[in-house]
Amino acid sequence: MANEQQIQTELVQKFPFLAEKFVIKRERRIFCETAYDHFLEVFGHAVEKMDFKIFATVTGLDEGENLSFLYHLSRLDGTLLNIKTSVSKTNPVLKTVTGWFPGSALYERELVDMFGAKVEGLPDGFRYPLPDSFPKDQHPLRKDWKPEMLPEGAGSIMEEK
Amino acid sequence: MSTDMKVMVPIGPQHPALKEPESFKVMLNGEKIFEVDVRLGYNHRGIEKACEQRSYIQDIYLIERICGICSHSHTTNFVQAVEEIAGIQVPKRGLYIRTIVAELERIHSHLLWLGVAGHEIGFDTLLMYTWRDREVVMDLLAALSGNRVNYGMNTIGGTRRDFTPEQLQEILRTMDVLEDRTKYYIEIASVEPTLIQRLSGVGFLSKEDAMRLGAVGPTGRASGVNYDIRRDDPYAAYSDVQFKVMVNENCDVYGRTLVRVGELMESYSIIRQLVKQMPDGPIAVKAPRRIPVGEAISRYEAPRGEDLHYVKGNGTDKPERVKVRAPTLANLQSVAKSLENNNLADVPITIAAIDPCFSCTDRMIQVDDAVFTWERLRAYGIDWYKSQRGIDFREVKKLPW
Amino acid sequence: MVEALFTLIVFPGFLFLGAAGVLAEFTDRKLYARLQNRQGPPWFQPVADFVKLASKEDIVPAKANHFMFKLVPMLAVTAATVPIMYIPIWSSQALFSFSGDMIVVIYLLTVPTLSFFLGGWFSTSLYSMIGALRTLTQLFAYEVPLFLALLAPAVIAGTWSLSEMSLFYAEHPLLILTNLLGLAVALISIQGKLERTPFDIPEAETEIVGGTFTEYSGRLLALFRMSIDIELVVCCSIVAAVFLPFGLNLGSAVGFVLYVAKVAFVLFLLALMRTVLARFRIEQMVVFCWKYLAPAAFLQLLISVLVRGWVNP
Amino acid sequence: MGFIQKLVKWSRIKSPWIIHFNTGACNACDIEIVAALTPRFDIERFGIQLKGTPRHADVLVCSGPVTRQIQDRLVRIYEQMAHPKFVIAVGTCACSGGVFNGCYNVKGGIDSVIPVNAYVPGCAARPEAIIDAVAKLLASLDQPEKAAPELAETESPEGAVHG
Repeated sequence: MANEQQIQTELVQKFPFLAEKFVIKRERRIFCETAYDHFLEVFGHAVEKMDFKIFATVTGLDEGENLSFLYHLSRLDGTLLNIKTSVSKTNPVLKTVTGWFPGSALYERELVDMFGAKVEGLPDGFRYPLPDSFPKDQHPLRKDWKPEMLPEGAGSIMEEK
Repeated sequence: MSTDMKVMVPIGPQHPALKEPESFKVMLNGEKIFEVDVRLGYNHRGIEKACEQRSYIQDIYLIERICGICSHSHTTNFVQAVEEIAGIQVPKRGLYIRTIVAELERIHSHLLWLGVAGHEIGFDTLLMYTWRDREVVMDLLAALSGNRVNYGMNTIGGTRRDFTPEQLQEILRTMDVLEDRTKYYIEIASVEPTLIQRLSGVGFLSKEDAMRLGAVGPTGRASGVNYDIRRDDPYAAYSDVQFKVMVNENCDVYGRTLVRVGELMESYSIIRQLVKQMPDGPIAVKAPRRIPVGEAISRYEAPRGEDLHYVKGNGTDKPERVKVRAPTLANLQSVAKSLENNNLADVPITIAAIDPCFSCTDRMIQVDDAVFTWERLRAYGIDWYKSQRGIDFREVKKLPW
Repeated sequence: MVEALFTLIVFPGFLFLGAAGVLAEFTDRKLYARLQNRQGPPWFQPVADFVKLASKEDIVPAKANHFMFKLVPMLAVTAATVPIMYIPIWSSQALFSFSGDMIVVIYLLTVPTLSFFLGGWFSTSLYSMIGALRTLTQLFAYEVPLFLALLAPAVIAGTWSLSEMSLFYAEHPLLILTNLLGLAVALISIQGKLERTPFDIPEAETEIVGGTFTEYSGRLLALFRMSIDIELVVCCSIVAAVFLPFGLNLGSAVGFVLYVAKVAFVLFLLALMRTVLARFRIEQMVVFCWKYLAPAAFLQLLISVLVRGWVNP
Repeated sequence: MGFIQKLVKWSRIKSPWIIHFNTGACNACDIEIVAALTPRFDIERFGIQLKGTPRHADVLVCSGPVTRQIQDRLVRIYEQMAHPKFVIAVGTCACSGGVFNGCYNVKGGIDSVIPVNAYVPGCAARPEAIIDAVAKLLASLDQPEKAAPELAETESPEGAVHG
């Protein structure tokens, strides 16, 4: 548990507001939460300074009135740092992390399709994972969405020319 | 092939070894590929939403069907996350059985890949040989778990079947048979000059690119990324066994082949150690139907790379959220990079080198458009190497060793 | 009249060739499977395939030219059966022979290939169009070497008629050995004419789905497959008659048995070629034919001219 | 005419040509179908050949639940096949949508789109089961009264004219 403690002291010392929500669940599993405006600083610090070089993925969660996102960062020695941040459902705007990890474009596009998040700075590309003819305003992984809300023929055309 | 054409190779929702329902569009820009982007979603079935409407036990059944080849990976991952939330301590013997089946699945997946790679470069004899040997491990899995593919070994709190002493001996005997078959393939992979020439230098991916693009598993380890969940974030019974993590610095398809064949040998030794140290005792613990509030992330070294499951419980018997990130989704970003400034002849083997399992990830790669079917692309690659480099495996009917 | 009808319809004609074609296809597929340590189809498989296809509904695409779409398979089958009349089977004397009948036989064997092209062209589907064009490009590649290879033995024999040629070789058996290079070239070109694996680019199933036969189904497809089988038998008999003309004057019974043995031998060589080699690409096939096959045929012609000068000046 | 009828029926039993189509499966069944082609099972001994084009094929072998995107393509392929044509649903997903029933993007089993003659159960149907299904389907041709559900004479594709 030593190196997890060391990560905690360094992060909390740099970002005091992380202190109250900082949890070390078990070895190699660290959870912390931050408001969205500080999120990019924490994320950038962890990636550049604290050697969290591997970006596993980002998980979207529908928590009632706001959407929260869990960014999973890992180090080569296996420690997994999960930074949670949330954005209001009314205007769910996020900034992309493709600057550090070009590979995260797909994960963020999944957030756009599944939760209706708007990610600024995301390079344009195809819809993932829903087909083009899937109605753009419906987001399947939102709690209020029901499969019956999908009109009969929707989603049958994969690539609208 | 007119010169100024662009290459578009959508692979469609099926394993490269199988016939694709879609045709492909390839326009050659001379020989070199300059830019790749990824189009996803052909095989999307909406599993994550379905998980939220089913109980944990039913979810195990559903998650096992995400992909036919790495089914045990997904269930073990999911069950580990749920056990972590509920704070269940799985008995040692249950962990050992889980790990043995995991390694057996890695063996049959890597043998399948070796055959597919041989098929992609026209070496069909290798396909026939490896798939014939794969039947040995499939029979063993059928004997142990009752089914060749979706084994259904896992439940929350342990495993559902035990291994009898005779079955353990049977496992050891099969490992010996498979080991000397794999030595035979290692000899081919490292000695055969044409194979080396056909695979090395192809699909180059530097270490930094591998890290930045999130390459995992053999694809990452072949580019020098020394990262293996079994050793770095040990789960199940991996902390009780010693094994080498196969890493090499070739950064190309040949490196990935060596890593996978090396991993086959490691799997045999892991299984032998596990069978030798197999403890007695119960294989499972009674698990509550309702999982308390909480969240957990569990990671697993699937045959294709790091597979990550995030589960969030809300106190009822249905999960609040289940997120599955399959290894091929991570590797596909790196394929886009490793295809660049490669020539068209190497596209099939480079894409097959990450061992894409499309049902996990329903992927497609688009490289800018014309029409070229996958088989014609494969045939083109084989003939190109025959004419340009004088390597042709199709003449090989019996392996000379 | 009845005797002519009998020869045309029954003995060396339609029925015999049909049966021989079926048997040839079976041995070919069985050999192919056994070489891949598979068990392969039962003996009656080609018959079952033919009858099943004949009893299926055959769809004619709306946009296709209906008359030509249905006529072309008939054209292929007739063109494939007629040459057998001129080939000496069990004795050095074929049924009909006139000086120059070898040219007619080779021309008649080109007609099925042309009918494949027409079939593909008239079924207006993208895949069959590509297949049809490939059939033609392939035709230009293997036709010249095949013709030259068949020409060489004729030069030595000094005659254009197959029957006289086999008569000549019956008297000078040693001269057969001079045509071995021609035999090799002819075998490879015939593999191209029959569109079998190294050269089955027009019908490359995985690449362009069905090639020329994509749109064909039912009776028309059955006719096409029958024409391919018959063409297989006829080509093997030509190679046997031209390049292996020994034992032709030992009476008709022994001659027939020898004929069957020779055809089986040629068939084995073709099946072996089909198993070992993989499919070329179309431009690679044309390059191969003009870079290696045609020069070999010219060399063989040169040898024949020298031998002729030496044998009977 | 009895002999011709018997001969035709015999030929249909002895030479079923198949075409394989994956309608969104987890490709465990597809790998088992490919395994059926390899030397250990070898379906060519029953005269079964894998064909590329629907025109040539008699039996359409489908695996996987029908997803929304693939639904119209499956119908198009089925219509292009010449009569008499049969459909085999391989694997539980193809038979009834299986474990993916209820997923929003999945329509259900193959029979929700086209008529199916033989169902091969099993999650990853074993190669032996697939071969057995083809054999049973053909045997069912023999007893007319117990024959596969007589296909409603679906009018053939609009443009086509019967030969």
